[in-house]
Amino acid sequence: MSQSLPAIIYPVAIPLMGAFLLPIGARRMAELAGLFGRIVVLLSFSTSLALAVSIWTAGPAVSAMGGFAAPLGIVFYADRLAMLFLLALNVAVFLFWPRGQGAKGGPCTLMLALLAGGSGLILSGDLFNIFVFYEITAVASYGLAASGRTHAGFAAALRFLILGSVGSSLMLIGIALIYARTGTLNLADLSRIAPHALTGPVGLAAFILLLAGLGVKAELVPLNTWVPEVYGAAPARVSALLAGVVSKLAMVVALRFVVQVFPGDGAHTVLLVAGILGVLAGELAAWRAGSLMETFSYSSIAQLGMVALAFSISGAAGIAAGIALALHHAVVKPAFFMLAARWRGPVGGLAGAVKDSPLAVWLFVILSLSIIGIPPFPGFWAKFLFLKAAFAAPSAGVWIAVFVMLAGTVVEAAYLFRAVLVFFADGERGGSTPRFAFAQLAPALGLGAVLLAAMVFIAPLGASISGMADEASNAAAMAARVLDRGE
Amino acid sequence: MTGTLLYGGAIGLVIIGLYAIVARRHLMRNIFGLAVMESGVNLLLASVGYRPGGHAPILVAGAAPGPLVDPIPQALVLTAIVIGFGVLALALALVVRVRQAYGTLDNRAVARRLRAENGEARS
Amino acid sequence: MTVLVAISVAVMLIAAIMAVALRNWLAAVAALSVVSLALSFLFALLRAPDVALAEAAVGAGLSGVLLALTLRRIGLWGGREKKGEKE
Amino acid sequence: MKSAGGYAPARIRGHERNHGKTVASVLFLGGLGLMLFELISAVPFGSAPMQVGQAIAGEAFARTGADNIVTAILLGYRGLDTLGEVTILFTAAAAAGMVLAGAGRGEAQGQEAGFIFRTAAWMLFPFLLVLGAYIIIHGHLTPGGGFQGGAILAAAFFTPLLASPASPFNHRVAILVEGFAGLVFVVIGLAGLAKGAFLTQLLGTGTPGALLSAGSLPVLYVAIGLKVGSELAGLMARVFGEGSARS
Repeated sequence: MSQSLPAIIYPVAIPLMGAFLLPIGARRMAELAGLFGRIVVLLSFSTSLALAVSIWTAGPAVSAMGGFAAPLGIVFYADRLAMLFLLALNVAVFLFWPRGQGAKGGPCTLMLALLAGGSGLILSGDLFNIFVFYEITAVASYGLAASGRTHAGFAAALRFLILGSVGSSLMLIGIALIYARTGTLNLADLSRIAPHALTGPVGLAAFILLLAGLGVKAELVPLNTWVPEVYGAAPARVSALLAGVVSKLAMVVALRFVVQVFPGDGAHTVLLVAGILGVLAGELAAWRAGSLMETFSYSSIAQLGMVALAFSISGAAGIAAGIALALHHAVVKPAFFMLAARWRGPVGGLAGAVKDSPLAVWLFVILSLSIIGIPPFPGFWAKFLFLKAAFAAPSAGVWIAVFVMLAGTVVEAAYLFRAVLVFFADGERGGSTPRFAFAQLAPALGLGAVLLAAMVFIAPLGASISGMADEASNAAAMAARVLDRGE
Repeated sequence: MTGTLLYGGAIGLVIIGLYAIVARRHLMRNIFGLAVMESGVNLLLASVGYRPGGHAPILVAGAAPGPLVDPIPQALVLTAIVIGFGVLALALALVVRVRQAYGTLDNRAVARRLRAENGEARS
Repeated sequence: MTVLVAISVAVMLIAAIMAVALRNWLAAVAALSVVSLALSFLFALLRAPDVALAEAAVGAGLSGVLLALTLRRIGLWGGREKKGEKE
Repeated sequence: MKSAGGYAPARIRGHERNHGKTVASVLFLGGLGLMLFELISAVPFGSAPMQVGQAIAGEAFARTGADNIVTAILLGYRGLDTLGEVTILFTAAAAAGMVLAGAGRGEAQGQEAGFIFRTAAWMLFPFLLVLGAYIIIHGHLTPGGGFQGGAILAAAFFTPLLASPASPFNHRVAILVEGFAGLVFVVIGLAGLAKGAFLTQLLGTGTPGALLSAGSLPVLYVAIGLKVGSELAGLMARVFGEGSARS
């Protein structure tokens, strides 16, 4: 039932080779570096697409690196969930490829390293290997945060690096705890050993420590103080990429840990608490924020909190809701960031923007309606899946999660409509707000088109997501695919 | 006894490092704290794999001289040491730039300036 | 072995506290290198010669040099940290 | 400790202002430390289960031909971790290069070291070079390997720079070496695909204990040694302020 697919390494190996090659050529032909990088990303994307097709038709795939079978060596494990986020990462890296005067060798190399690291993060089935790929992703994003080469960018990157390294060290302590208890690092192996070896306070502490590492990228409270600083100071494309996709990769890894290593109630409660704090703190801060950039930085914290809330509902339904929310956010939030990058400054200064840039304003309206959850936009379906999962598995914690999610939605609606009202304010003749060049609006328009397409294909999309969630929630089947290969 | 000492030493380093990050304001000092904390984590990881009476995991002409200590944590620590150095180098490069830009390395002062600059970019 | 471990751990912890507490930057970097050296010795005691070599070369050697170079470059070489630096 | 003099007034002021915060953080961290200690002590020292470790120790030599089991793990069983680790160094070096590009030279640069240090640095160079190479190529037999040897190679190239800052550090060569060494690693890994999976060992395991044994592992270690050496040397030269304008 599981196929062995050594080619799963390509989504990591191709960008890695590109990253190693790029600096050699970039010295002579700086203007070609961007083009070369894009070709590498396209190559990586098409390989990933071919692999995804094979996995969709033939089921999850496993590859043992170096031919050392599962618990001894490192394995890559690719199911539909992994492939979905792998493709999303590839698309996002292509869409938000660095542009402008600063975009010579450095940022392009970092972008390719980020792609390789993120791909490995999502595909790896080994605890320490996940840590290593997480560090690649982290180091690349510290560099990208500084890639605007502004004073604020350097300072924000340094503070981000310090927080992130503390998180990574805590994560390593968690790995040491788990290894001391179980003697293995393989996730599939752990899913068999952990239920009786990693119980009680040690298991809970190990999960909290791992989450402390992942939480920095996943913008979980209280590890997200870097969010407004970095998103404010980094180039808009980098903010869009980090908030849109990289944060979701960390969430998906956290989900893998919950399903395979910490299936008990404790881990779900931790996620619930982190989610509640994230939604409340994020939405309130977003409501008080002065500029669109700040608003979206904080609301991204809130949306990742909602994903954590969904993952805290045990069972496949909760996972499906979390995937839908994460995916929806991965489409909408980067588009918001691209708009906010042009509309800097206090929201009040944008009065009458509809006369200057009608297309951008209407895009903003559609994105807002979707993220609030107005039918028939995809955001409604994501929140609907959340409620459905909650009603299927009712408990006190779940009702709190539902209440927090709805309260968050109300606040969200309040600040988004406030901004929309300003755009449509009467009495302004226009001409006072920034206009968009087509190249600036194109990535956001593309994402808007994806959103509308998703609205049309909502039924097959929903079925596909719930199939994905079933597959990703069955730890026993995953362990069997990795370990019982009868070789 | 040996175990208590090693675990205590490792956790002690982690806590001293965290103190330097949380309670001290100078960014350079925070980076020292990071280095100390990483050392503690590495010691913890290496201690986990120790066996009393075990030999170093190196064979002599293809045969083990006796029971070995666990080689996996050693490989992990090696990896972690090199990762720590890479992060340290990047942090120091950023420190050079932040110092040039703001003339100070006081974390709170830097955070204040950063907020102000993000605000200016807005208006 | 216990005695050796006890001595190394004590040296390591005292050096770590000095690295965090000493105002003189150069002394603090030196203390940090002492932490790495003691750690490297502990790794050797733990039967991890590979790790001990790496920690000595990377942790005590290169990191110390890199930190010292940075201090020199930003003009803190030989200087002291001022309490509550404010500008 | 050493700073009892001069700064007394400032210290007292700072002390008052931060007193509450310091006490709170010490209490919190102390509690955290006790908790972590209790958690880790739940597994008595020296008795952690060693199932995977034991299994690897049992078969590593037969499968890889490396006397040093840590090397067998680093390059064989967990070779992907090692590739990732090299990538982190590479990424950090690229990011540091980008950050420091055009940062200008440091404040206290340029002065030549004394004659004795200069001579010693140059005399040390071949010695360190040989030592680094020796440690790298014996990585599968004795303690040490690509990382430790690479660090020594970096020191070999960096010490002369420290002695006479005016001498140029060739970043172009460093970038070439690090790029191609990384490519070699990935290409050897991809060649393994033909034998089953990424990073599958090529060549035979050879005579136990001989220098030319353990299949492709020594080749990987040489690539790692060159890559780590050039990256570390490049990083240090950048922070040192040499050649930063040319990056």
